[in-house]
Amino acid sequence: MSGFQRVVSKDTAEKFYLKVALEFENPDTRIDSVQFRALVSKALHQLYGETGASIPVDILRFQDDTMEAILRVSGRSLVKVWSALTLLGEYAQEECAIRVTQVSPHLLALAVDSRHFFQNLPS
Amino acid sequence: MVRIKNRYFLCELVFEDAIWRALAVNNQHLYNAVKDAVRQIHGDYGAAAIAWGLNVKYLNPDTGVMMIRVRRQNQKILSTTLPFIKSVASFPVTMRTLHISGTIRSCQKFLVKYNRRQLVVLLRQCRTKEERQKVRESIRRCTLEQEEEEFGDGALEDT
Amino acid sequence: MSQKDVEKESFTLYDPLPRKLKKDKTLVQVPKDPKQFVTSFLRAAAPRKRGEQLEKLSSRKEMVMDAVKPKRRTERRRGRKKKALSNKQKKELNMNNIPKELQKYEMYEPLHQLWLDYMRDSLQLKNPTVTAENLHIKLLRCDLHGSIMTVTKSKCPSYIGQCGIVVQESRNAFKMITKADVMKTIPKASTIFTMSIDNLVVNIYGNHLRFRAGDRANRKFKVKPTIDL
Amino acid sequence: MVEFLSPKSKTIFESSAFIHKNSRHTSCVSDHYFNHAVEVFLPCCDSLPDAVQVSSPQRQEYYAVKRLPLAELTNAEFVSRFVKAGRLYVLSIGQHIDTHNVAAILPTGRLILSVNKDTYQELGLEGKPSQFEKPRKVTKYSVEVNLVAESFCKGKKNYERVQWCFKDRLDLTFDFLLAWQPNDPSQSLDDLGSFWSSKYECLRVEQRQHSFQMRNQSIPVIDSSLLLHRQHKSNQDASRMNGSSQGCEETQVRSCDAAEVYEWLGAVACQCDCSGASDSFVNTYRCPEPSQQVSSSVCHRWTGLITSERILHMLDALRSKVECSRMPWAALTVHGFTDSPVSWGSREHGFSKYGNNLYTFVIFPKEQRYWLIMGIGDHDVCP
Repeated sequence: MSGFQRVVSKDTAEKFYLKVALEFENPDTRIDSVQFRALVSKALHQLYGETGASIPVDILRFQDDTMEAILRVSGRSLVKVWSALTLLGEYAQEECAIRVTQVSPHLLALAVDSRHFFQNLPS
Repeated sequence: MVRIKNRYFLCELVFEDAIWRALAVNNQHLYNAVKDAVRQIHGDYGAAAIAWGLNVKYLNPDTGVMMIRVRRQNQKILSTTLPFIKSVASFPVTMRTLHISGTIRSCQKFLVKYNRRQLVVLLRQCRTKEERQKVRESIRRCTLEQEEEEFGDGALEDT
Repeated sequence: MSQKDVEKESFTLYDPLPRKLKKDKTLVQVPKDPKQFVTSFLRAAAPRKRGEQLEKLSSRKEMVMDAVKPKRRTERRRGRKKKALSNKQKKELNMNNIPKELQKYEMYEPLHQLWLDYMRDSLQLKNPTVTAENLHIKLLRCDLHGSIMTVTKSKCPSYIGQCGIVVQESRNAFKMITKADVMKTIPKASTIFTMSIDNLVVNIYGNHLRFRAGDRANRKFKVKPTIDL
Repeated sequence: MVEFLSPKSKTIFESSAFIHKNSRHTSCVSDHYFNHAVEVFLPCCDSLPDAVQVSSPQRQEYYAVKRLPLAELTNAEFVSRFVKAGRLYVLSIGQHIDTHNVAAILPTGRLILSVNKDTYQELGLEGKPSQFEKPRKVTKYSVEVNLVAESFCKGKKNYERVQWCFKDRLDLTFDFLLAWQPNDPSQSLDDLGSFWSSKYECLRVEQRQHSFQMRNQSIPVIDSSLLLHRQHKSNQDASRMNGSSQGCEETQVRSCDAAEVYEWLGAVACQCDCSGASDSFVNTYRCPEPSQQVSSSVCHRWTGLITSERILHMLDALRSKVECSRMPWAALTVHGFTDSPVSWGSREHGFSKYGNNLYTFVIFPKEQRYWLIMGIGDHDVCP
C-alpha cells in the first residue's frame, strides 16, 4: 500500500466559494443569515427569474457584525450568482450593495487574503 | 455570409372553454404574454436577451395556431418559457408547441400536413351525417390538391 | 451572308458614271503614263526662266503635300542633360550608404547645429503668437535630418534608448549615427522617438510618420485611430 | 436555460509516504518561495504542542520597505552583500498582478518582473510574453534578470543596461517585503534593515498569528490509502463483478474522500458553520461522513512572509509529533501570495479571477504516509 498516486483534476470546479460583504446605505442596518439568504434569492430572482431563484446557494458563514459572508455555489452557476449579487441595488426598501472580495474554487484560500493584508502595514 | 439566424416556434393556443376566444386575441396580446412569462421565468436577463428579434409572425384566429420568431441563440429561453404561459389577454390558456424550425417555409409545410391530419381526427368525432359529409368533402378537396400538385403545372391547366 | 452577296452589294453602292459626264472634255482625263503627264504639264505651266530647272524638278521624288510635324523629339534630346540614375541604380552603386570612414559623430555635429538654427528659424519659438496648433503643422513639414533623436518607446526592447544624429530618412526608417560612431537603422513602425529643440521636447510617433522626407513636406495627413504601438 | 461558461480550476491530489524514495514533499515545499500564511490543524489537541511552536515561523521576522526603487535591488553592492550571501526573498506588495507591475527576487538570485505592455515597451529589457496571453494580444510580459550571473557585475554591459533601465528609463518603485537567510551565521537580518534605513522607510515586521480552539467537533475519518472515491468507485465496480459486494460497502463507509476533506479543512479554516441540515434554507453543508467526535482541536495560523526553510522545519516537527501522539491525522496548509509572479520554482503565476496557489499536507501516523493537495489557479502551471 505504499504506492504513489497522483490525480489532477483540471475541469470546471464542482464548487465555487465567494467571500462577499454586504453594505447598506444606512450603516446601522443589520440583517441575519436567514434574511441574507433571502436577499441572495431576491437578487437571483431579479436578474434570472425563477430559474435563477432555484439555484442552490449555501451560506457557509455569515458574520452579523460585519455582514461578511462566505457562499458556496456550484461551478456552473457561479457566473449567475456573481452577476446577480453585483447588480443588486436594494433590499427591503433600502439601498445596498454587495462587494465580492474573493472568489475561489478552493475554500481554504478564502481563509487568508494576501491582497488586503498589507494595506495597513504598521508605520 | 453573415446572417441573423432565427427559430420559428409553431404553437397551438389551447383555450380552456371555447376556441372562439381566439377571435378576441391579437398579436400584441400574445407578444406581451410571452414577454411577461420570460421575465417571470428568466428574469431581467432573459427578458432583455429575448427582446431583440421576438415577433409574433402569424396567428390563425380560427384554429388558434400561431408562429413566434426568436433569435436562434435564445431559442432555449423561449422553449423553456412556453409551458409556463397560463393566460393570454386574461383568458386562461395553455400553449402546445407543435414544431420548431429555422424557416417560415418549413413551418408552413408542417402546418399543412398537420391540418390534414387534424381533419381525419375531426371526421372521427363527427356525429351527424351532415357534418360527416362536410368533413369528407374538405378531406377530398385537400387530397385532390395534392394529386394536382403531383401532376404539375400541365394538370392544373387542364382542369 | 456569302461572298457573292457582298460583291453584289458593293456593285450597287457605286453606280457607273453617267454617259454624259464621260464625254465631257473639260474634265481632266487621267493619262496612262503619269510621269509624262507631269513633265508636259510643267513645261506648259512653269515660268520660262525655270525651264532649265525642269529636268531637276521632274526628277524629284514624289512628296506628300500634307502638313508634316517637325520631329521635336530629336531637338529635345539635344537640349537635355545627361540622364539621372534610377533608384535601383543608385542602390547598386551604394550611393545610399554612407561609407564607414565617414560615419563619425563629430562630423555630423555641425549638421545638428545647422538643423537647430533651421528649426529656431522656422518654428520661431520665441515669438509669442506661435500656438501649439501652428507648431504641429510646422513640425510635421520640417526636415528631420540633423536632429538628435532618442527612442523612448518601442515594441522591441533593444531599440529603446538608442540615440544619435539623424543622417538619412527613408519611408520606413531613420538612419542615425550614435555617439559610438556606429550607424543604426531604426524602423519607424511601432517606435516613439523624442527630440529636443532648446526647451521644446517633441515626441514623434513613428507609426504616423511613415512617409519619405520629401513626401512629408506637402502631404495631407490623416488622423490615425490609435497611438498604441 | 441560460448557461454561462464557468472558470476552470486545477487541483492536484497526491498520496505518498515521506519515506518513499520518490516522495516530492521536499521539492514541493522548497520550490514554493513566497508563502503568505501557514496553518496547522491538530485534532485531539488542547493547545499547540511545544515542538511545533518552536519550529513555527513565529520568531522569523521580515522587513517591509516602502517606495524602494528597483535600481537599489539590482545594485552591485546589494547583490554581493545579500543576494549572493544567502537566500533572499523579495516580493513587491500592494500592486495587483492582473493590472499592475509586480517584481520579485527568488532565493536563486533571479529577479522576475511581471510588467504590463506599456511598461515593457518603455523599460528596454528583453522579456517574454506571458504564456497565458493570447498571441498578438499580449498585455503582460515577464522579464527575468539573473542577478548572480557572472556577467552581472560592474562594468559589464548587461549590468550597466539593467541599471540604466531602472534608473534613467523608468523609475520603478514598489513596496517590498524582504526576508533573508544568510549563509554566514554571523550575519543577521538586521544588516538588511540597516542597509537602507537612512534612505528609505524600513519596518521590521513580526509574523501575525491567529489561533482558535474547537470543542466537541466532529471531524472526518480518513483512510490514507483511499485518496479519491472516483478511483475507489471504479475499484468497486470491479469488485462487484467479482461478487464481493460486501467488502466494497465496508470501504465506502470507512473513510472520506480527499476532495471532501479538502473542502472540510477550508470550512474549518474559515470558521464556517458545519452543522447545516440537508433541508436547511440557509446552509446545507455539514461535515462529511463518516465522522468522529473529538473533544477539542486546535487551529493555528501565522501570516506574513514565511520562508520555505521554515515550513520544511515545521513539516518535520509535525511529522514526528503525529507519529508519537494519538492524533488520527494532522493538516498543514500553506498559502502563497496571490500577487506573486511565480508559483512553484520559476513557473509563471497569473491571477485569472482568483490567483490561488496553496498546498495542504494531511499527515498520517501510519507508515509516514501523507496526502498532498495542491490548489492552483487557471493561470498557473501544474508543478
